[in-house]
Amino acid sequence: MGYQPDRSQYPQQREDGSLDIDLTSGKYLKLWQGPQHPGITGNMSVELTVCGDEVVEGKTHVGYLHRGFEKLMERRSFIQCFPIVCRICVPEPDFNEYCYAAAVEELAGIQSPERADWIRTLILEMGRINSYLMYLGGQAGSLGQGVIGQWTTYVRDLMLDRFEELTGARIYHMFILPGGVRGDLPDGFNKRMEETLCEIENVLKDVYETMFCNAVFKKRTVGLGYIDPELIEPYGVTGPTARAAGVAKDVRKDQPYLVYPELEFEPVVGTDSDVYARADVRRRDLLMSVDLVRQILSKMPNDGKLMTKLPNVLHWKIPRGETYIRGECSRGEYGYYLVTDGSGFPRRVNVRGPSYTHAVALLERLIVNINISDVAGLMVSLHTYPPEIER
Amino acid sequence: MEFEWIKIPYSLLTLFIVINFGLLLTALIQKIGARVGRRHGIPIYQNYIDLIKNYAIRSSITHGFMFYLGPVFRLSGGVGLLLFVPTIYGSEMFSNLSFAGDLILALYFVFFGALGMALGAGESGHPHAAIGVSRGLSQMTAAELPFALAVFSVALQYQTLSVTDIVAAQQGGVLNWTLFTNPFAVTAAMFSFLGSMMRPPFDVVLAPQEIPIGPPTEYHSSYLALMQTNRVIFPVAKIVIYMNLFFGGAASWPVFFLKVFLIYMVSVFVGVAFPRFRVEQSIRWFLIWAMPLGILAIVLV
Amino acid sequence: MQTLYTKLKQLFKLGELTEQRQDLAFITVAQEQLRPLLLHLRDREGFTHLVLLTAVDWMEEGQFQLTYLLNDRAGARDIGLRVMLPRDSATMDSIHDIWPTAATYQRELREMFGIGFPDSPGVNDEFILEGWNDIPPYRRDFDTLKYSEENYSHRPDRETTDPAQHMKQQLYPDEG
Amino acid sequence: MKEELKKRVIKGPDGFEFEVDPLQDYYCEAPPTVQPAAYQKIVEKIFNWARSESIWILGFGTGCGAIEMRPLMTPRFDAYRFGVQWRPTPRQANLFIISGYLSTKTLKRAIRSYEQMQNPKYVIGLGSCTINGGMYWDSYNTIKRLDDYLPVDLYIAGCMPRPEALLAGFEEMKKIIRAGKAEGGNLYAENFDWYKANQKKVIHDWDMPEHSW
Repeated sequence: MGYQPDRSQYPQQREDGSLDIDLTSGKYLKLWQGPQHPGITGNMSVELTVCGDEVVEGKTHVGYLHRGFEKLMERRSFIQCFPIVCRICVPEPDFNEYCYAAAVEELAGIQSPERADWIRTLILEMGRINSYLMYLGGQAGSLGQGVIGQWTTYVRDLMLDRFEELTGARIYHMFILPGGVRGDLPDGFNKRMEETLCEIENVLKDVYETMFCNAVFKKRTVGLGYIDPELIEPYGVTGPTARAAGVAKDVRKDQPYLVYPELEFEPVVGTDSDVYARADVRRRDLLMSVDLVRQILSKMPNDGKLMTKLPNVLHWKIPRGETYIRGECSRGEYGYYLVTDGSGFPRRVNVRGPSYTHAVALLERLIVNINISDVAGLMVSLHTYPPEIER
Repeated sequence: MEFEWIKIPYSLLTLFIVINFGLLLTALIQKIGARVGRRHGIPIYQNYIDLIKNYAIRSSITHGFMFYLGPVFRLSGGVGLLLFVPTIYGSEMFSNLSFAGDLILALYFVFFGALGMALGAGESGHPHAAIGVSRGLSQMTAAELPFALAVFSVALQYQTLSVTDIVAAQQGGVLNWTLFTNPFAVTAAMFSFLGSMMRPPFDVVLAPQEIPIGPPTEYHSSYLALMQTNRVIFPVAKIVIYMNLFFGGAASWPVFFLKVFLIYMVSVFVGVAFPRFRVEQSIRWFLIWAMPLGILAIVLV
Repeated sequence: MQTLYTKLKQLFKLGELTEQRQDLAFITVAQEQLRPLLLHLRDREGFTHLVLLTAVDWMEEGQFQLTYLLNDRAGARDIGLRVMLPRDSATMDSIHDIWPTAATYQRELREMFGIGFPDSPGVNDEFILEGWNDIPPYRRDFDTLKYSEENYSHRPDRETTDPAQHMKQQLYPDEG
Repeated sequence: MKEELKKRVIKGPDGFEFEVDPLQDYYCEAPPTVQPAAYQKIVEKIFNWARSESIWILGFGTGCGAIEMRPLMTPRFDAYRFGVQWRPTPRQANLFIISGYLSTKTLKRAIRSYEQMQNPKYVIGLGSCTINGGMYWDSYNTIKRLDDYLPVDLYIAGCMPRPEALLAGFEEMKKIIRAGKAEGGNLYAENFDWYKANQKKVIHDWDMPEHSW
């Protein structure tokens, strides 16, 4: 087994492969981080077995947020599914809407209008900025640097304002529906967007100086949570976590969707594959998203249709078929696997969240041998959102 | 020396002033921290309300005898520290119970509260509390070393163990302060000061994201209120020692308020912008940076 | 995709090919062919990334469909392998030694569909549900509405409307 | 029941053998009791005022509503101004915000967290899904009415409620506390058996102490 972590300093393995840990000996301690724990991303928990200050074994427990979306969608018609898909992932809900809409369009043979594609791309990039801002605050906060979270949440609020004027909602936008998008850009949107982007860049400069140039931050994060580039493929690692390891995995470039072929960008790649490199990749990716939003707003066609005419959605039946739609969200590859059977309801929807592999298999692999103090920092650096693990 | 009974009400008066000052000061410090994060922060009187609220909680549960004593020890550590050093130099009213060897006693009291807390928190049985205690004690030991060295250096310099005498020796102009006569000792002591103020980068003991929130995890209602009271007294009392030893003491209340505030701000300046060290990193930091300075200070004296 | 299919066809016994998109195709594979095929695809054809592993319940046909979706990043193409299992007593070989992350997927499938994966590490541990006492919830014959009505108390004055009826009343109240 | 939760005999380091029952809380055997208010009305009034002006929230994001908690504590909304703060441990918290749907798995943890809070304690149900199930009304894994399981003082409707709604909710909560009507902790103690019966109806594997506080 080449995928096992280095356990040479640790207890012997028993015959059946489990670790020989005798809790009653007093040498080991079981420690639960979460679900009620401020260092946990969202509502999940990690069961740590510690020896002194070192983690011997970690086990991820999820399911605290399970609502059974995939089951609920099987008894909702295609249009009824649309408002609930965004609830699967809270901090970046738009990818659910896009992937679902694109999957339905592909199976039903609908083409969304060009301008709608531009607006979709715009929304996705805006959502990415939000998600990264949230991450930067969380990463600094997990190491005790609370002020970064204050600054980034402040600009994130500005970005939410732009979302609000575009879609009418702060968190759940319900804007990208099968066939197109729900509305057009409001008047003066470009100008206000530009102001917001400038403010974000300003704050990011401050963040760079106080966070990335900070000696203590470097000391805590450099070398922590190293992911061997060879582990990327076996563990299904995607997104910035993979890019920080030097693998230029970016769905936007590899298998471009929407209008990404018309935009100019290069995937951000890091080298060191530790927590610091991941944070830095995300910061640079955020700056790239700011640039992409500018490109989108300047290259977008000025008018055009926003919606394709749909059949009567109350009696909308889609022929039998299956497809998989993916997109590059801020955490990695986000995808929807949709199976239809000719009826008015989806046969099966499966959501592939990047956290699914990151937070369970990869985290359990990385968490061995690190200090208790670093668990929160490591977990945040994988940028996991539990709702997309359990749906 | 004859004991004067009038000193007791006088000391209580000092205590009263310091508690109120501490409550307002900590709120002000929080507000300054919030300002850095572009917020308004808590109202300046918020600490009073929190205190009343915590005393007003109706139920409280215990985890055993030491669990009660933990906060009591902690508070007596803070109060004791304050009472045995002169708060205002040259004032009969506010010299408290200081005596010839009070410097040694003060050093002891700095540690006393933490030890009591460790016993109490250990009794609470919460693993986070136990981890916090072990982190806290190890970090504190490392942080106290340079401080102790600096104190010895100062004691050698002035050839006395009485805080009052040390302050007296620093009178007569800013340049007489230990800060300028023995800068190495002061630097070493200020490093240790950063370590003991429970602010980043040395707040791994509380560390809400790692072991929420360390030793006080299980403390609630009145116990917590006791600890809150201590949390406002102890930093001020500690700063009083620093002020007396290194910054020329204070001859009146306004000077006292100003100096305490400014010394507190040192830890705030560092604290707002830094993440926290891991415990073994912070110990290494103290041993590498602060310890040699302390030894150098002793050698030079 | 067609070329890959013909190439694979010479080596393995394959079922039908469905070309969904230019870069996405689904191939039906027999249960015992899956493992060599996966290894071949991973090591020879560059499909190194296991995107997802999930199941579809074709209750009417008495079958589970397992879908192994693989991605070849350099070639920018995806391939989905469909394995049909009999619905009662469904078990499948574990592939956690090819992709360690597959163990998580198999744990979920075990819990949500009741498909057995002997040898997969920790496959019988609870993953998402806790204290579940009904048939696995993602199976088609599990009725979530009925379960929720039986187990949870609903607020009495909550109204539920059928969307088709409701829209009809809203938009065309005159038509009967 | 899990292996580690069963009664077992343990041999201590000194060779002494003793039996351990992990499901027993050795310090709190009695169920929660009704805690009377202060005898003097005026004292209780002052206390209520202090409680209303110093609300400490338990930092437990149980559902998607937790995403709006961060903006709540940061520059735009800054709930610290109103005496609202976060506490990471249930022992020190007064207010439990159930931020959205509760799956049965989380309900179990929420109950334990709630019982560990000290009287007086308050609960705010956030979002439509705590009121009647909301979007997840037909889900097999989420509860539909929060007030069957925990005494709720206030609901904030919406999916999801904006931070402004939360701030308004805090103001409303303060009014309730000041009026002395926020006695959720006592209500829970009075109807303890009813609440327990409801909780056990949905939590099928009850592998925790009967009450933990």
